[in-house]
Amino acid sequence: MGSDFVALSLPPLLIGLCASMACALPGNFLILRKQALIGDAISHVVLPGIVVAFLFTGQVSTWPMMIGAAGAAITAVLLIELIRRVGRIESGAAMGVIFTSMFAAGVLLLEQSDTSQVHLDVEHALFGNLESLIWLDAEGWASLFQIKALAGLPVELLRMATVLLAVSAFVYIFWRPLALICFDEPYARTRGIAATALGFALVTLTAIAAVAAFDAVGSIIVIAMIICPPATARLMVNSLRSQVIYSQVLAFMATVLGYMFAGYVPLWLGFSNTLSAAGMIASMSGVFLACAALFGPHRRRNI
Amino acid sequence: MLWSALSLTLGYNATLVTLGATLLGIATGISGTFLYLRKNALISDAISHATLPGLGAAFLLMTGAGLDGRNLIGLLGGSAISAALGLMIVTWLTTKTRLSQDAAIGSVLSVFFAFGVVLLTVIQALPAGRQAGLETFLLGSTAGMLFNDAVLILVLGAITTSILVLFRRPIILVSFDSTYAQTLGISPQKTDYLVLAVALAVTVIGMKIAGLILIVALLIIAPVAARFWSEKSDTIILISAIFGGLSGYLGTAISATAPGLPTGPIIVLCSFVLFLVSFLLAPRRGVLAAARSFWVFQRTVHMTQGLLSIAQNQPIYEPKTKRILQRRGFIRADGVATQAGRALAAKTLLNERRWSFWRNKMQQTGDLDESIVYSLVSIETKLTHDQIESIDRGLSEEQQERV
Amino acid sequence: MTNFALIADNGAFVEKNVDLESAALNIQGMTVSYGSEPAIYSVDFNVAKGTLTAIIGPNGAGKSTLLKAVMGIIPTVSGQVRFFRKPLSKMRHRISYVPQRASVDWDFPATVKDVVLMGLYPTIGFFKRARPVHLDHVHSCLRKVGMQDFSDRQIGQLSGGQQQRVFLARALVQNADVYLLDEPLAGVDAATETAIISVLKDLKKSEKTVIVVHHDLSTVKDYFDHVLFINKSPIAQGRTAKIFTEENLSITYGGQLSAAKSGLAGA
Amino acid sequence: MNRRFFLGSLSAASGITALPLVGKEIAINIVATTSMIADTARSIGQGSVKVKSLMGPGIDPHSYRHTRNDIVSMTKADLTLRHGLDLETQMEDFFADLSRKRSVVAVANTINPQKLLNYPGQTGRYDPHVWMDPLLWTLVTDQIALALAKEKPEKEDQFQKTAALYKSKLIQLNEYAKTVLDTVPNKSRVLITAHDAFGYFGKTYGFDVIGVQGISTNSEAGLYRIKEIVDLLVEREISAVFVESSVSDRNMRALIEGANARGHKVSLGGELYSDAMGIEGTYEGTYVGMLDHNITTIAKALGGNPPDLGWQGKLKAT
Repeated sequence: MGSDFVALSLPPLLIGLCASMACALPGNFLILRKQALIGDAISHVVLPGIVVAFLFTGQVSTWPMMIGAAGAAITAVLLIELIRRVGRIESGAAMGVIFTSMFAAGVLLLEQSDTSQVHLDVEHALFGNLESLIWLDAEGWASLFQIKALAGLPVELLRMATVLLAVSAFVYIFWRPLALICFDEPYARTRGIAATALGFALVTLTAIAAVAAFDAVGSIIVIAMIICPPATARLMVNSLRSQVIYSQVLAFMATVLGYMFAGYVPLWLGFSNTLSAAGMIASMSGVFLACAALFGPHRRRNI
Repeated sequence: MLWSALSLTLGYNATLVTLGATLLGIATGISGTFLYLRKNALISDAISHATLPGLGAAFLLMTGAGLDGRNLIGLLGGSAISAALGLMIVTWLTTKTRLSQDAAIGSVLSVFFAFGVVLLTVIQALPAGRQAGLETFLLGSTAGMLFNDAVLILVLGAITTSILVLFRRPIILVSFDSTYAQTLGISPQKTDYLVLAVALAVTVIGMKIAGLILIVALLIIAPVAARFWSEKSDTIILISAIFGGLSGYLGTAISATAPGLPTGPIIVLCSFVLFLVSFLLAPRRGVLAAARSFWVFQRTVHMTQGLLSIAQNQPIYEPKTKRILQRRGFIRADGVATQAGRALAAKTLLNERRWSFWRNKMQQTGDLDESIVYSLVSIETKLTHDQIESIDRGLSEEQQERV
Repeated sequence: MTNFALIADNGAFVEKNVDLESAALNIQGMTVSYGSEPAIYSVDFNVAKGTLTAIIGPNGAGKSTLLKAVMGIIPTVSGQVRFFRKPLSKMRHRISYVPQRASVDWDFPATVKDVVLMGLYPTIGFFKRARPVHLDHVHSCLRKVGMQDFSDRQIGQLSGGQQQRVFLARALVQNADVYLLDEPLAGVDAATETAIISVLKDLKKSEKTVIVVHHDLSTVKDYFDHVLFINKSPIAQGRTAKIFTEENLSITYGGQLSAAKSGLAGA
Repeated sequence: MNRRFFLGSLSAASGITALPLVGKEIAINIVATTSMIADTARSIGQGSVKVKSLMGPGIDPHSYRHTRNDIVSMTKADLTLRHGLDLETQMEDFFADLSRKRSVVAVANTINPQKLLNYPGQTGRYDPHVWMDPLLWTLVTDQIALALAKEKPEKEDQFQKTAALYKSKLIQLNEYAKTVLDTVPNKSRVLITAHDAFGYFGKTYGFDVIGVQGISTNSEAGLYRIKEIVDLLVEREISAVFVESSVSDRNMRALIEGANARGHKVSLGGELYSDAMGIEGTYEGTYVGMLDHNITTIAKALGGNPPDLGWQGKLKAT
């Protein structure tokens, strides 16, 4: 069992953990700023980015697709912020207008450049699959210490670890101003904080983290992890600091439990087919949210 | 070609799809506006994602019971039930917990979709049944609209529009201020469920006919665009219906003129163009109009202020005022007023004095209109010639008293 | 900039000997508009150091707009703002602003201490944690407003008056020289009103400048030594004793005078 | 749903069992990505192979989601047979990694590009649906036989023999197809389907092939395309259009309504298998059966007169 676990389950688990926690962290601020749906918006917006990347590079490999998707995501975030502020439109509607139009533009581009013959849809070109991130060079726990074996680790692990680090650094550095612009943005301006720029940086960083996570583990985990762990934590605690810590713990638990329920429990129950890990992880975070919504100590609105 | 498409003479499919898309645009434009006014525009996205588990469960149940897993009514029913369940949870989360609306929508959307995917991987392992392409099985394509689809849209559109128009008042009241509505005896829960039920019907059926992204787009873009043109909710609903119908009509026509133009996405892009036009050009709320009127107002304010300062040889503080006056040749580079500047300054000062004299008189008679900023308006345009003469006489009398 | 003399013409009295330039707050020709509707037009306003000034006027007179424009929260059409002759960008640490209570979601996950600490934002840098000296300072400011026992309470569980005191404590923590408060006494209990006013009076005694948007005319005379009458444009400004007259009130409030009258009777 | 049914059907489905001992000989443990490859591998390997197909019959590669036991079975298999030609784009990185440590053979990648259909405007990218042409599939059969021989050299000649037998069956099927499809009048040799998967069928048997939509799941047909095909239906008096098991039939019904409106009767010629085979255990659930079904259905619908139950009389009576 040992070598199997290390080779086939350890890497997906670690990558899943990095992705979930990297998405849950900014989620805490996004749900307070009513921008929780940014993950869903970005998952639709990446199509034109991919088609453009394909037209330029002609191949369906990882880096071009990720750069194209990141480009599209940042453009979308810019446009959403622009029409929200200048047109005084509610942020949900602003997201709706932009992501549906960009997706439509993507399909049009797909048809016009008749790349619709190629398997160039989002599901295949960009979205990764958690279970297929394995580490064949591993013989057992010992390989964790052999440099040669470590070279065989899936590259997504390094990428997601860096993303997690970057997001944690951003949140740690800008902790106070972020809390301030979420609580009282006009007051933050009087204290000299560039509130608009900081808000934009938060959303852009989340967009880039989301695209990297799309490539590693697919969109389902990203969209759920940006919202459910922070929302669950919000119903359980009353201080922003503990909310962030709780959201990380919840993301961790949802990933581990979800992965076990998808990959191992069906086999223990005698079935021969396992289930989608991404789907189960996100569903698990939904179960946590449901429990918190029913029994969470701070679920009610105070005033 | 475009003309024949527009005049519905381009053959059966084009005509049918044009009519169907236009009707769908109108119906979604109207129901979308109510969603927009209630600030949950993205509810339709949540509904569309929440259908997946229902789809999977229905397929499993029907195959388990030995029926054909792909029977349309069963799948549609399953999707509708799970979407309705999702909606109830969103409403419950929003009212019973401290979560904001978009967090509730986001969590239901993501968790339901995820559970749907888990069910799909269960189905995938079943040997029996024809589960290939189940996920996209329910998603229609606009160009492939059938006759009974168009009829269904007509019926659905008629029902939803009449319900919403009938209950327009209470719904708008609740979305504006639900506590006040309660005092009038309107129950916010009932109106909420009514609007959400309509959104559910439009999304689930619309998804089957026209595809997922088109329905979400039609429900969001037209109302947002319409909002730029009016402040009255009734007019917004009307304009949104027109925008929806127009984008459906134009989109289909364009899509019929050349190859490689998918109908759904073209309709979405047409409504986006309508949004762009409204966003930029709408008279008051439009960005360009607002910017222009702000800029004109700013220029007048700086001009008047600057000239009054010149007239009373006060220093001009703001660099912007100096720039504006200089550009118009009223002051020289070193800030000294030119001949023209002095003349206009005197005129502005006189205008100011006359207005302040007139304001005091209006004050006593009590019909002073507070909203107008008098000093920005030249008095000749507002009062008659002899009224101005009487003011001047009054001013000169005051002058004698003070001297 | 409109000339002071002009304002004098329509009967309002203006302090002549205030040094325009070195005032704690000097506003020249400020105009703000929402769309093309002017909210305030050509406001000149001058506040001497060490005074306690009220800004009064009917609903929609632009009182709160003026404060927000001075603090740079909303864009202006025209106008120049100087604190002791320097622009706001150079004086941020010496200016303290208390927004309206309703402008914030009080269900936010934060304790009273967290909110008051926000006032120390620039001094406690990005990385550093709040050191004991900061926490003592926070605690002393909370004691000034009588909220020392609520330090770890979640802000949503406070009454309106208590929330207003927390906002005031957040302002005090900055040790600023000029304080601008937007309707601090609106809808608060009597005990909070007296507590807040005594704090403001202490500030005045220690040569700080306090400017308050106020709505209750009955308390203007007892609480404030200077007043600005405004209704889109300034009507009158100066020492309360001199200009808090029937005439200025009628010019400012016009039709709404009856409501104001009842307020005056109480003075 | 009752648990008994659920448990029963799931465990019966293919799964990793104990060491694949068949008779006394240790069988080669093979995982095939598509059911077509699995079916051919079983026919060649017969007793000495244990084949697990990732995508069971009735599942198409577009919407398949890999779960953990697929990955486990591939890492444990002696040989993984995959299709190639970009059919499994979402698994490219995984197969690249797997092939470093295990033997992975892309059976269709080695076909001579001249024989393959190029995409309009794309160089080096080919239509992957080679299984639509039995002759091309004989090349794939050779690849599979070679791969099996590499795993079990001592069985090489036996594999050659079974492969030759299988190939002769394919050639006879091809003959049957030619004779049956020739009965279709020249004018209506037009195959209209939901998505563009029958290129090779058209190339081999001289049919014009028109797919309403592209292969990518995000692709969507435009009205111009629908009108174009309806005009074609009327001009060439084509009597039937075909639905596919893995794609929604909405576009096809719209074509039928469009043609009927112009007074030309068109019917649904029946359901063809494009990316997925029939239900497991049925004749249509095998590669030969799937093609036989397609050939017979097309011939019958477009005016030919094929034997009702197809080449070997094993087709399910429609």
